[in-house]
Amino acid sequence: MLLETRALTANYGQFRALFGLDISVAAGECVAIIGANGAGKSTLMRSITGVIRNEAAMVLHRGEPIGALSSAEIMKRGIAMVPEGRRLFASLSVEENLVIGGQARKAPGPWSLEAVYDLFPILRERRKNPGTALSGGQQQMVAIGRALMSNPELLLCDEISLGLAPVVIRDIYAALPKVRESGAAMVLVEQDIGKALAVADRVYCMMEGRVTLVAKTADVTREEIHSAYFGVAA
Amino acid sequence: MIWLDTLVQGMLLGGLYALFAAGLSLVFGIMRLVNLAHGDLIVFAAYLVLMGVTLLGLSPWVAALIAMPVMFMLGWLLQAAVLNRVLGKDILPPLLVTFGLSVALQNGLLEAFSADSRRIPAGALEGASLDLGLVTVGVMPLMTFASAICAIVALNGLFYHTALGRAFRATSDDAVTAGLMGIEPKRVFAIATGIAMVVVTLAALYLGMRANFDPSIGPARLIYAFEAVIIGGLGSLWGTLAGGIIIGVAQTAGAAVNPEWQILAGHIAFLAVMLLKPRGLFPRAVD
Amino acid sequence: MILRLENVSKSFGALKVTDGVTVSVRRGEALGIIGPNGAGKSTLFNLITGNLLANEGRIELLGRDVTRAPAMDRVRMGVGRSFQIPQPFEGLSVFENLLTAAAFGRGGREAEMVDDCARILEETELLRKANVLAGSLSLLDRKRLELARALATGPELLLLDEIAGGLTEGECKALVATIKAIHAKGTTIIWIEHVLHALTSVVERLLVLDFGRVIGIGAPDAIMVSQQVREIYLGLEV
Amino acid sequence: MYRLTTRTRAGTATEIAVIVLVVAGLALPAVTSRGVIQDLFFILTMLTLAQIWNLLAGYGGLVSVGQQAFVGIGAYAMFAGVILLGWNPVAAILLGGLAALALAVPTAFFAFRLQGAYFAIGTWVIAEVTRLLIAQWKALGGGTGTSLPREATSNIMGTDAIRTLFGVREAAARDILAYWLALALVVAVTGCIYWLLRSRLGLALAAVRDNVDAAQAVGVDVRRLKWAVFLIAAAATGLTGALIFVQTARISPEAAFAVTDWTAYVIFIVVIGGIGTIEGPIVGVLVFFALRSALADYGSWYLMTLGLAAIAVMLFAPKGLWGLISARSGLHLFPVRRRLAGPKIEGGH
Repeated sequence: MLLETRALTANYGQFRALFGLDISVAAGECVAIIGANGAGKSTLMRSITGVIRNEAAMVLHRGEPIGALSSAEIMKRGIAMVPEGRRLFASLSVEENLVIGGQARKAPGPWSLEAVYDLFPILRERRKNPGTALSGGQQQMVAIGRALMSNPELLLCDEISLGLAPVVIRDIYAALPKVRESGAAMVLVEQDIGKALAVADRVYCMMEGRVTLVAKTADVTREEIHSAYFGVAA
Repeated sequence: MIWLDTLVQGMLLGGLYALFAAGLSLVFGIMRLVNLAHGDLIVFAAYLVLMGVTLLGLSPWVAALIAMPVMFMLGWLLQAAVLNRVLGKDILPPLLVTFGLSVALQNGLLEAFSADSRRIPAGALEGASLDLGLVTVGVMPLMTFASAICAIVALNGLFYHTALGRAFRATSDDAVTAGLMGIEPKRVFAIATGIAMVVVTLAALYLGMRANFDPSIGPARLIYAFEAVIIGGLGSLWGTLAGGIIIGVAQTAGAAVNPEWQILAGHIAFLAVMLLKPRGLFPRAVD
Repeated sequence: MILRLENVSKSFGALKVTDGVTVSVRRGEALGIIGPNGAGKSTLFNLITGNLLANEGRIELLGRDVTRAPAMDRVRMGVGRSFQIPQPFEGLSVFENLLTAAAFGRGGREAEMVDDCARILEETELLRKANVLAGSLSLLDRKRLELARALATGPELLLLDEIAGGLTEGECKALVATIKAIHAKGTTIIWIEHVLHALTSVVERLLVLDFGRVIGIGAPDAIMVSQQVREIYLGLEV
Repeated sequence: MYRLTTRTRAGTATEIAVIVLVVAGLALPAVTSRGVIQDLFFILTMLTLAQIWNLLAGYGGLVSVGQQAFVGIGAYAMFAGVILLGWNPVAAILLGGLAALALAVPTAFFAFRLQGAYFAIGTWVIAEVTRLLIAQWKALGGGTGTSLPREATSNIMGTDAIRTLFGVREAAARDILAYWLALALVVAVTGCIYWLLRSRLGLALAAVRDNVDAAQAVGVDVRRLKWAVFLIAAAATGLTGALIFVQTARISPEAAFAVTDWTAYVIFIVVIGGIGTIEGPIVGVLVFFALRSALADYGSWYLMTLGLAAIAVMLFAPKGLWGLISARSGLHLFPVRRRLAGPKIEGGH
């Protein structure tokens, strides 16, 4: 298994946000994690990437415990993240934002500055702009490109459609199949269920810090999702 | 033409203050660390250079060159072993730790070197001057100013055109996201403090060659440096130079009116800028 | 009308997070607000409480224009709020948290507030833990404390921000019962919540917010089956 | 049915102990040497400054490094009262408090515009400006300073009575008087802070310290609170400064506005002892004095040790020595916690 969590718990002080999560992602697989605000999806992402540190054995990368490592160490193992809210570096230009994504991990692979510009041509035109001067959709493209620059084995995308207009979301999702073709496994954390299910192989639904549904996207029904998502029958 | 002379001398003095402040500006800009020991570290470096000159018989320039890597290591260690552990949202722990370091350094130097005034011998450069027609300027102040410009150009080059500089800026913007890019913020901070100590050594060289120094003068130098950094705005090195020049010109102008008003005029200029622009002249857009 | 928002807008730079919101709330009513993450729900609360000031529009509280009034004044006029992420005064005990809210929210002397605080603690099932440090409370108790502290300010209008999120089903039920009891005594409630089954069991009207705009308001049953809500939440084309 | 109480056994014991200590302290000059009285004067005034800074930073979140401004202005105002107005030095101490209060208004107006580190540096610069302006005041000795005139020091109210009471010389009598005043001041300042923390203001301070947003949401006026704390602290610091220089009877801008003496050491005392508690500064000042006594023969080593001790405490025991003690023992000598007593409460009877 490329990535696994085993009985993963997370707390903010006394506040318990995750209650023993078991989630797995195989190499090359695309997994969607859906759930309402406050379900614990972002906390899960932060735990996997070392922003929140856990017990070592709670997160495994290719069977090795990584739960206690720092973000930087985890990233160097080939796990890249597109963080919620994009979080571009305001003092860096678009191009610098992209370059810094691949600066610490030099791994062979399909992604380079040129490849990212080919994926999102608009960024080539705006490459000298400060990252934060772009529109929300373009910023999201930079955030995705920045994560790809390290040629990750696993790409985590936290709420990439959040706060974007539907037409922009469509453009961004249109790029995801190309990312999958390059061989990276993906985890999509989403509130926009329809978009996520269209891309993913499997789906986890979370509610209030727990997994309420695990299924292959091909098999799952709308009613199952509705009840797992809201906690009430449709 | 007296006012022109005042202006030029003030700007040159500002160069010295900018040199004092450049390292502070770097550290403050990257990790918001208020280093109250910065002035004492300059004095410490001045003694280090002086020891190279008196004990090893080196020229001040060579002595400073040798002191630089030593100071880099000390800065790196200080950050890695002590300051990284107290950085956080609360400004009190780093403030207190650097205050403690300041007092310890001052008194340690006092024990080691006594309270006597010392000076780094600069040979023929001392008192040499250059006639530029309208004004006459000292060679030493001119070299100080040039060194300040060089230091700022070099730091800016590092900051804006290298991978390390990119990491500095990214960490300063958002340390958590920088971690997601494979950057260890604590390592970056240690390197930044190391580099700041190299600049401190350069500042110490001029401090020691231009005037007498003793273990107690650090805090006064620190306050000018802080004023320059704050006037300039967080994270702007050219702003720091501008801040240094404003303080320098204000001091020289104040002294021209009444010699006793020199220092006062500099502080008043700082207060005036803060009243008008509480975030400095060239603040960053995002903070 | 206890609260009236007229064409209220708020922008952060180019981003409009509240876009021409107009809504009135009757005294004694319970109104629920739903919408996806980033829809501007908490911003709307901050505009009502005065933690943020509106760029456009007008906010009336008890018939008085408070559009530009500071947060403190609105608390004293009777707006109590809970925070989405519980923000207790961690260094104070549960009782002291309430005492602070009572003493400053109503502007009275501490000694006069003791019985009131004790009553609120009893209602919110916190009485047993009155002298426990707030920092050591469990999530459920933190949520209860959010509610209790808001009540201690003596609100006529109570704003609840995702107070049921993160609780187990049993805990959630207990909290809902408490909120129902408070509502039954005549306190006006506006409640933002993602845990819909909790919300719909209390409120009389639901307001749906998306991209800062009101896209629906009405009876919960009607709103829940509406196509818009399904599209927004589930992205399913029905 | 329900009662609010702040009373604890330890608190009552402390109150009794304080009364006993104060009475003993008043009688002490009868049995000790002048050197001990001078040492005690030093300890008490440093403790007063430490309690005040603790109120400012530990409770009010106002990390000022410019408190020497108020020590200095208080001392100079006292000197002005004596030299220019012919006041008795003891009466002129009050002038010191007033002057510090007056200086605090523009200082707060300026410094409250600044945040965090800028606030700290801003207060320091204002202290420097005050020092440089005072150094221009030629009637009070300008940059070199001046001494209290002999006729003023020999005439301080009460010294004659003390001379006859204890049979000491005039200079010793002056030290005893200063010591008594310091004792009164430290009790008054600590008592006021204790009372403040047990009043509504104490709740507001704790609330703001824990969470500013939530404090505003329950109606606390954060701005007014900060002003109140800053002004109270300034006035008390001014009184202390004036008293310190009544005892030394000699003043200069460097001594009166010394950042190390009146701010750095004071901060060390508070932090080593434990910030945010009344007990902390008391423990801190004892450590400070013990270090000073133990290393007195080794010149500046004691200051170096003090600086390093402050660093060590911040790294390994950020809540200070008293923090360690009270975490182990649960002891609070100055309880400020309001407990609800009544039925159904855990531990409430």
